[in-house]
Amino acid sequence: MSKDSQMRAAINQKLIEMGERERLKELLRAKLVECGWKDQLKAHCKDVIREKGLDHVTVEDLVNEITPKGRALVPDSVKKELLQRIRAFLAQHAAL
Amino acid sequence: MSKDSQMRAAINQKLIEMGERERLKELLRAKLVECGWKDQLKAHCKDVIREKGLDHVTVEDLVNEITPKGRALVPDSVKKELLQRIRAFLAQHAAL
Amino acid sequence: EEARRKQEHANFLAKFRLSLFSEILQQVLDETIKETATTVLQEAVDERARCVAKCSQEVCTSLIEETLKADVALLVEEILAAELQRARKYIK
Repeated sequence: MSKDSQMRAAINQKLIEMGERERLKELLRAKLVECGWKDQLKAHCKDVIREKGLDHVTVEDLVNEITPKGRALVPDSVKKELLQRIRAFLAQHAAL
Repeated sequence: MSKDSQMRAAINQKLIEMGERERLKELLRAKLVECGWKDQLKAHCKDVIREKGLDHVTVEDLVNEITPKGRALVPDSVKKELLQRIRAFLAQHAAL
Repeated sequence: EEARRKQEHANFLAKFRLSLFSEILQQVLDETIKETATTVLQEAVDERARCVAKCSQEVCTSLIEETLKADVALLVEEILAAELQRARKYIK
């Protein structure tokens, strides 16, 4: 195992053990609700259902249809905050 | 047009198109005779005529007088059966 | 040597940070998008079922009302005519 992959495995384990991975996900989920992303996504889902007709759309269709927009709609500020949190954790727990 | 009125119009149109509305009315009439509704209402009508006097009643008066009773006398089982028939019809025919 | 090691570690952390960021972002987006699509679709199905049930009931009520209106009028006319005839016969 290379030194990098050893280190990666060690940090990943720490992220899980300390519950930080779940906390990061929770933070992102909360931010997505807070900034209105989830409401926009819901509205887009409703538009697609209206457009295609309820009988002609499956969950899978809907997921495929809304995913590109969903990704594009994530505000930069939310991404930035997540990245910041990751950086802070690594600075604290992945020192040389 | 609201969603509900659109839906009501669509159901009625389908029932009329397929001749089911007339069949349902016929079924209702048959059920009303069968359960004695017609006889009860006839008796009530005669009572009202006797009470008011033949010279003092018009068709309109009588209709106004006995309609509430006619409505109240329709058995719940008949209403239920009719609704069941409409639901079954919609399940079979309508892509609403 | 120390400086080289520090640089390597910094490079590793930068790469790791980005990959963790993309991983978490993608995972949360995928989960949330699927959950939202499922919920919205189910709500739409339930809403339609509710609407069909409500409107069927209303159509049923209006059908009964329409039939009663016609039948009651007919019944009244028949009875009134019969009673009038009976009265006339009696007078005669």
